[in-house]
Amino acid sequence: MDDHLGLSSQQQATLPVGAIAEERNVPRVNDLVICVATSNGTGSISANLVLARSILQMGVPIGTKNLFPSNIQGLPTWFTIRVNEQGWVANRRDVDLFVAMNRESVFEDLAGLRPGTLVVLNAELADALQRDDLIVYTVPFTQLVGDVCPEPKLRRLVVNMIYVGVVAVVLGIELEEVEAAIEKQFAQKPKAIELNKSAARAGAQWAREHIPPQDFVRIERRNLTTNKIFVEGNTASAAGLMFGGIQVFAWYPITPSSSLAEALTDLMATWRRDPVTGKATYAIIQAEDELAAMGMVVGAGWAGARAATATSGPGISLMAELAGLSYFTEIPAVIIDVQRVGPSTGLPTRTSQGDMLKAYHLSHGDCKHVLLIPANPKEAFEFSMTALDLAQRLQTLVFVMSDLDLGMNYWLSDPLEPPTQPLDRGKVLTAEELDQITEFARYRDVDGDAIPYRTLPGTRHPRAPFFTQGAGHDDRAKRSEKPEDWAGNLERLARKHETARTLVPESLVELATKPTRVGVIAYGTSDLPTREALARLATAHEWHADYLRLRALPATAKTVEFIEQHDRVYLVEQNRDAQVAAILRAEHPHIASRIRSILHFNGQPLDAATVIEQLLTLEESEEEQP
Amino acid sequence: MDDHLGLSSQQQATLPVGAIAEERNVPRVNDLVICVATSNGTGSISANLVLARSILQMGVPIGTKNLFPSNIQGLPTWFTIRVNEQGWVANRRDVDLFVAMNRESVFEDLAGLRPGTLVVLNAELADALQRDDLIVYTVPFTQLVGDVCPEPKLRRLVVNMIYVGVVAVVLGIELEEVEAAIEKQFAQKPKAIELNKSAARAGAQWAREHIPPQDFVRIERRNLTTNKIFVEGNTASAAGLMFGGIQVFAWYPITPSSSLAEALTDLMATWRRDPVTGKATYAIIQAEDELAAMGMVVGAGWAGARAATATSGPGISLMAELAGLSYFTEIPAVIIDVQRVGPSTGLPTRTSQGDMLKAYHLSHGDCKHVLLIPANPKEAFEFSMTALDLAQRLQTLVFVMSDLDLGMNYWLSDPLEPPTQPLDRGKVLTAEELDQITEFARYRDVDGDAIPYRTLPGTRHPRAPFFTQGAGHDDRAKRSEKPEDWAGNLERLARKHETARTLVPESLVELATKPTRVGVIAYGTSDLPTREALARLATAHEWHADYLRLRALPATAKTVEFIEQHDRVYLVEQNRDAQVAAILRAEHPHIASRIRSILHFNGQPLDAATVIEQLLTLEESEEEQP
Amino acid sequence: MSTQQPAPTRSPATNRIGYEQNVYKGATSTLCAGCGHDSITAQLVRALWECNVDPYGIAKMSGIGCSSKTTAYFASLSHGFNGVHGRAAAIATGSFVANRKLLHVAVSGDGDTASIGLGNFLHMVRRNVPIVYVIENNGVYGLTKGQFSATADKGSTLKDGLRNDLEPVDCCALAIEMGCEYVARSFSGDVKQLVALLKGAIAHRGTAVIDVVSPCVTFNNHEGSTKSLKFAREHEEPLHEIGFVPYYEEIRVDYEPGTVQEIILHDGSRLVLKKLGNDYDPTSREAALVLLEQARREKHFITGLIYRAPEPSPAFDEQLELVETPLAHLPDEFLRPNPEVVEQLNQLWR
Amino acid sequence: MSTQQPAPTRSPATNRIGYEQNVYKGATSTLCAGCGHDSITAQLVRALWECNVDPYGIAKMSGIGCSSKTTAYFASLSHGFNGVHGRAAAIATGSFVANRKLLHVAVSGDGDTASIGLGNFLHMVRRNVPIVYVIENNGVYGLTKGQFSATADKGSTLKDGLRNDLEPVDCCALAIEMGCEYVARSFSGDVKQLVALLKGAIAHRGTAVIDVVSPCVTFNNHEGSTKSLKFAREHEEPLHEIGFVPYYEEIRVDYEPGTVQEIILHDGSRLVLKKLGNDYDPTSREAALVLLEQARREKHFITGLIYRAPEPSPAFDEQLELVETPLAHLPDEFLRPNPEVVEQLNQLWR
Ligand SMILES: Cc1ncc(C[n+]2csc(CCOP(=O)(O)OP(=O)(O)O)c2C)c(N)n1
Ligand SMILES: Cc1ncc(C[n+]2csc(CCOP(=O)(O)OP(=O)(O)O)c2C)c(N)n1
Ligand code: SF4
Ligand code: SF4
Ligand SMILES: [Mg+2]
Ligand SMILES: [Mg+2]
Repeated sequence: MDDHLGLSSQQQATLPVGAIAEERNVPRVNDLVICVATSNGTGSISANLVLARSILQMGVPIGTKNLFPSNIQGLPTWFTIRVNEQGWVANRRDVDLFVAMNRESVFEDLAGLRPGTLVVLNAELADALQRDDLIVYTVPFTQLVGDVCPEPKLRRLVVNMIYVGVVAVVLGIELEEVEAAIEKQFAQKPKAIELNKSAARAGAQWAREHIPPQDFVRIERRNLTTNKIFVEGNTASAAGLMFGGIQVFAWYPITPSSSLAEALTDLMATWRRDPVTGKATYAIIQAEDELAAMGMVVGAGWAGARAATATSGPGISLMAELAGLSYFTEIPAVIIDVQRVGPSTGLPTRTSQGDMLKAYHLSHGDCKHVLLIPANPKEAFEFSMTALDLAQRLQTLVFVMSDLDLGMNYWLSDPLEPPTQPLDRGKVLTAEELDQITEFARYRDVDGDAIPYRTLPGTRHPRAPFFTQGAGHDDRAKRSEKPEDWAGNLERLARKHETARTLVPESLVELATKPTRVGVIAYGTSDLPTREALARLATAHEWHADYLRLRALPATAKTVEFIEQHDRVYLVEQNRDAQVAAILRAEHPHIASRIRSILHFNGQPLDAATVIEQLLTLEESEEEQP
Repeated sequence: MDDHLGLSSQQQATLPVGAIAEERNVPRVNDLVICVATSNGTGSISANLVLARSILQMGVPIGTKNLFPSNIQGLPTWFTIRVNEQGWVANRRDVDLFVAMNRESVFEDLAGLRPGTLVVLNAELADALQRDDLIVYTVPFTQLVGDVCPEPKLRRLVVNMIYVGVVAVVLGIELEEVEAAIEKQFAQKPKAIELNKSAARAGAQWAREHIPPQDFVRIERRNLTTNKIFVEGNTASAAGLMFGGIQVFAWYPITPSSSLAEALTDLMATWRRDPVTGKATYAIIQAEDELAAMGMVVGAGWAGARAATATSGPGISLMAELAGLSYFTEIPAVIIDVQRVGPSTGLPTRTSQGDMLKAYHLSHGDCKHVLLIPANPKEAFEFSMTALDLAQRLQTLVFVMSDLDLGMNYWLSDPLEPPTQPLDRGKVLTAEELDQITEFARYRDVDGDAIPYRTLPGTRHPRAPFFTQGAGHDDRAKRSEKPEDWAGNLERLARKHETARTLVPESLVELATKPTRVGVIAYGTSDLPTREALARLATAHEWHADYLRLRALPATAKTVEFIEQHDRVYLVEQNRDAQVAAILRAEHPHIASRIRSILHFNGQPLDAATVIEQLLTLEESEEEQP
Repeated sequence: MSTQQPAPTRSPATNRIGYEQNVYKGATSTLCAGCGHDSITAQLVRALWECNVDPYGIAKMSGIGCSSKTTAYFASLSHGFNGVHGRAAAIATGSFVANRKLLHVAVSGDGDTASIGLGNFLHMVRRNVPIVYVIENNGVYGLTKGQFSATADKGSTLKDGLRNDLEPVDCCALAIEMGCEYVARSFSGDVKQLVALLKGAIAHRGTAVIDVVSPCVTFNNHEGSTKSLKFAREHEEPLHEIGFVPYYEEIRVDYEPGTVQEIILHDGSRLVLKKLGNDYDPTSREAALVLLEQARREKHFITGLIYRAPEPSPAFDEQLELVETPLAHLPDEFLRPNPEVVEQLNQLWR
Repeated sequence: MSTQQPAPTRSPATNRIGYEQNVYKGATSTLCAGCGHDSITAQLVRALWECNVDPYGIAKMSGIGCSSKTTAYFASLSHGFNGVHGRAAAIATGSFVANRKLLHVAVSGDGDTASIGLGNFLHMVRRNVPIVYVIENNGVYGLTKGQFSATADKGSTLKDGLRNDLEPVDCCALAIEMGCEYVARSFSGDVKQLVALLKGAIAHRGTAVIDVVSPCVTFNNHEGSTKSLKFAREHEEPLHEIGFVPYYEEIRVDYEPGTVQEIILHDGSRLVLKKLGNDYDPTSREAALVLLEQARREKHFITGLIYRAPEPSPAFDEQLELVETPLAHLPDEFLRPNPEVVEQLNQLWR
């Protein structure tokens, strides 16, 4: 187990994981994992993306995980590409082809590999090879790069494209696709294209000359990625905000959410400036801290703008007080929480679903917020858009609970679809509408859905103004310390949360092929590995379960029914404290004891093997004590 | 129902509440509620305390509730004294004797009274009397105060002591006790004593001359308060911190916790200065905000001091990030949360138990903290002391969950007892001890209790230093992003929380006089009204339940067993979201469905009637669908 | 103070946009009788009225404190936002960018601004967000019953004997250091000066900070407090006599040359400063910093316009290059790119 | 820079308390090769060594950032605390009052100090907490990959074209306004000056703020950045040549009268400032503020000792009247009143 790579789970695998072809002379096709170890800050990302894209262009699904340190330059980093023609491209612990380019990690890297792994080894690291059960191709990178790249300064960057060429030959990736991918990758820097192409070619050439064909794993052309997009979740979220009509975005830099803000900045500059005047129809503000960022969002929401921020764990902690203000004064606001590993600073460059419970109840006192939980870039796009609408509709804080895995990795995804509905502006009364009614009570439940009406500052009508305060108020927004005003308002807010339950994205259910009394629930980025696990359990273990993907909190009636209808339900979470289970158990005690937890919290993206192991262990103990 | 007094619950009472004597010619003895309505900032508190103390001195138990607005001067305020010789002195909704001194509220005040209520009415407010079913004594206060107080400026203050005299005569309070109480109250201002005494005497005199004896309610001398103390919970907490050896206290003003800090400042100046040099053995720092206050606490804890802060809802929200730092870096820290009504600014001068869930999980990521929950001043004292010890023992953040009702009201309490154990310094290794061992690993579980050893900065030993960081680390405190280090550490922290479960104050159980399958749980200031409700249910409704008072979280084994042993358990909470039920259900799903909630969240202290009403309603529906 | 300012037009019953002064009032104050904050509210009412501000077009922002409550006590036709402690600056910034056409008036306490909100306050200043930011400075935490604030006098004591060992924070000096281009200090009891300064602030485009000593009669009005009514009254040293001339009025009084300095504001209105002995030039940052430093050292309570930038820099909305229409009023077609853009993005990401 | 300072004693292998310089080093840096922060670390190592600081007796405090990581890279015999972003000042304050005998050294970034931590930083300064507070100022958020910090140059641009429209925050000026009594500015590459200023800060009792321009070679080293290595090197304008003379050493070189100013520090050590052309007096607050204002206006990168109070005020532990023994070391009998006190309290509350 190559633990130091971060490729293992907290529990050791006890089951065979990769379906390793037993017959070695029939290569396994389109089912493998490539891992490239380099040093942070050496620009290997471009090469790795070229490698990834060239496979994609051959029509074969891939998933990528970039495992980088919280450091700017010099520490080890690993880029993993999982190729799987069934579409199971979530994290997988073991590697089929390893590219070793980094001295700092190479000893541990090599020691951790499974026997029989193919290794592309930088000749300069040859001294690190201390075992003979690997299939090693020692490549003289330094010499090769010297040949293609006369400029010594550029060699550190260009050398990476050489291993792309080598890997292409070893695995059967077509060189034309590599070249096309290079063109795409360097579209903004045309000068770099030729140099990189020749580097790739040099690697390929060397490989063809020195590496005998292997019969373990191969990539072959398919037709499975047509129309798909390959994009980071954060970029998709940013696009969602843009199409959601965002007007004010305030943020403070923090990994892994900064790239969302940066993508938004780029997108908006292109698409959201007034074509006539060139002026901005939005404000993006880098605030001085998260308190200010959230303050700006709340202020903007109050004044009538669609406003959002993006942050990660430490940020939501700092936003807690203002989150409660948004909840209680009923001001629309959106927080995109790109979750990283906490508590505290935690692992800023590792993924987690550890903020679920925190976000749901963020702030002191009785607060419950609405959480949307995207599982892929398409949903990151949609839910970021929906969040802005829902915040207006419900007049409250809505979270989008993304995570580092989704946000900062490139995912193969269905293409985005343009919104079909106009922007939801919620219950806002204009001066004209105020004329029609005899009374405007800011916090009154007029429609029975517990959502009150509001007016925007600047509305020229004597009935429009009201006073917004985080302190107790009556339904006309007047300060009140009366017990019945307080309790009544808080009860209405609870009812509003019930309205939210009916408006959030519905859960998705996939029934097992055979009737079963067992259910499995996952959310967010646990979806793909969990479905892979279920598929594998069905095939290899004849074990079947119905599957529900939770896409929001509060949980919809459908979700609760799903649990009611199964004897036991395994809820997969990437946190230690079974945070969503805690929420479900608290709100639906009658099904509390049906929920069992599958937990994964070591910072790695979840993998199917972890789900399978824990599930089988739990099922075994279930059988023992019926 | 006098809702506007804030004396009602969110639900209207459906049961007879006060045991109103049916026979009007036998006065009810030592079982009544006095309520005084004045205007904020008029100094009526002294008079009210004199009234309260004079009853106490007659040996009769009382409880007081000061209902004041979030305002400095001029808004209505109500002071309630409940007299009950059984010791049931929690909040009760209805009033037997009402003193009306405040024009602003008098119309609503009078309108809300139960027929037959005795009313001491300021003659200047006589126009407000619009009903004839009250027993009204109209007192010419202005004239009376003119007679006793030549100085016009002082009259506004002194007038209050006149109603004390009137009430004393009406209820049978001995005037000597009133005078003794005045002496105690003005011990620091001897000049005021005589003036106030003559005011009280003037009131009494007038009452004797003008008010016929009434046969509704009476106070008679008993012997039930010997040795008891009469003190605010915040003062007792402060004393607890002092005896807990606090060294650094950092705070930021916020109602209702400021008076804790202020009491501590006074106590420490007297008792914790070095008798030889007069220098301080402690630092009390009024910080610039709650972030800084908590930062100082964590810094001080790191450097080896016993450190604490006191705050309320908005403060814990702001402290969230640093709370997670304390948890994860395992630095002792104590937060006393004097809970007020939230979310947001809420009702700063009203009570609540609305931060329970928030405090338990405070911060992003997977965090669980230890919560101690005092129910009376004696426990406020003890738990504040214990919290400092436990924080050292467990090397973590410990909360004391007080509330406004406990913190800012005067409570009759058993006297404080001096600590019997020396200060617990926890697992700190000195230079000498480091000499004895071969390795020091800051975050290693050496003893199997998941609590590691630490060294203090400045320890002169080469093995002593370690690097504290909120980021992932291995058990030697070295930065690590390895999955197994992260997961291993987090698992140990979870085990440490299990150790905490065995160290926190144990729950207290009172079995019903008859066997029953029903249990009731309360915590904190819900204790007294819940016990009163149970006593009343037993007597009046032949309904019996076992009672458990939860004194800490995580819940001890005894608590879990209690729930296991009952078919259903009513958990009484002063919040909307059943926050402690949520915690218990999440951690102990097998008993989740046995817990039913009795919730009260209108800012008023809980009263027995609310518990009884909700309990009976729930029990009824229980019988309907067995 | 005698006046040499443009002959005051007799207060008409209505202002130029047809409203009576009453229209600019708000709910009845619940502050202590005599609280300085109430005087400031009164001056704000007058300034808004006299400046012909659209009574529907004000965004009243505040934090938490006695001072912050006052946003309920003026301009009842406008929306007010009494947010959370210390974040008025941030919330107002967000509100301003959402609707730049609203006149943003923030009222805040010294605790709010100089303690918990200091960082956010200074960063709002740095961004030059067009906000009239009034600090009601009483040297004390009023609403929480009298603890020292960060502007408390060094050496002052609380009832229980606690002494403050720290120098007061000077919000004017800090604002200038952060690039504020309109900085004034005044006193709640100096009605005329305060109104003029408020009007100047309303006409200024960019952050305007007015630090107003506002006695807390309940907790900080004792002998020796430099924030007491008595002290402020007796020790105020105005830098100049100050008058405000709206853009639509001519100055009707002649001055001796050299005795008067005119500050031209964004909309063409002017502040007319009549010199009083000293020769202070409020358009020099250096002079302003030196003035404040000297006042601190010599414990002088100087009031007046401390600094106004000779050439104002772009305000925050200009920096952001916002469209003319307030963002909050933009229709869908400005807020959502065409559906084809979705396809373009898909293409880009293939 | 040439030197006129007291003839340097040949660096001995060990300092006066017997330690080699190596003892003051820490873990290997993981910062980018060439990062300014690493040079500052090296100078800190030297200053601590040359000042004979007890290598066990340092409390190393920081926030979060590349800069804040450096507390791991020096003084490995002492405890370090890499806390949370922006709160180094508050955490250090708490640690200091717990153990006033430890030398508190805080290292912080410009993001840490001038953005998220600004309020807490300024209040630490106001309290005069004895801390050597080093700001490693690169005008950028290093660790989060290059966003503007609040000290970024006005007009500078990011890779994606985003422009910074805001004036940089001047932490030195703000510190002076908050009453800081030791304020210096330096450059990571000016080894000699930086070491002297650090040694002065170590000998100063009270908050010492040193704002050190520290180029981020990865994100803010481009042409035109005033925080680039090249710019700083070419444009540094030292106010004076500066030397540090420990209390136990005599000055061994004579100066022409009037060419040198001596600053006597808390422990009797001295900073010897040799004038360079201009006649700057770093003991005048007014002069310091004017200097910084001029430097800002004229875009000069001046370095040196900007301000040292002629008569230092009581440090925070003196204000708190703390006992001599560090609080953290007090035995039980000092921390817990006698059991009889419990009875006295009961009596009081009966
Ligand atoms: C986060 C938070 N902390 C503390 C408080 C309590 N609090 C309310 S007002 C106030 C200070 C008020 O002082 P100041 O801003 O000077 O206003 P003043 O009342 O003096 O006008 C404080 C500390 C709060 N509301 N929120
Ligand atoms: C509360 C919080 N917000 C944001 C971050 C992310 N973050 C880490 S370091 C940093 C800024 C670093 O900049 P600076 O302080 O200038 O240090 P440098 O890296 O430039 O030395 C930020 C924003 C965080 N760790 N915590
Ligand atoms: S307490 Fe002070 S600041 Fe508050 S209202 Fe009263 S006088 Fe004004
Ligand atoms: S990113 Fe910049 S500040 Fe951070 S280590 Fe690299 S050069 Fe230094
Ligand atoms: Mg104040
Ligand atoms: Mg920086």
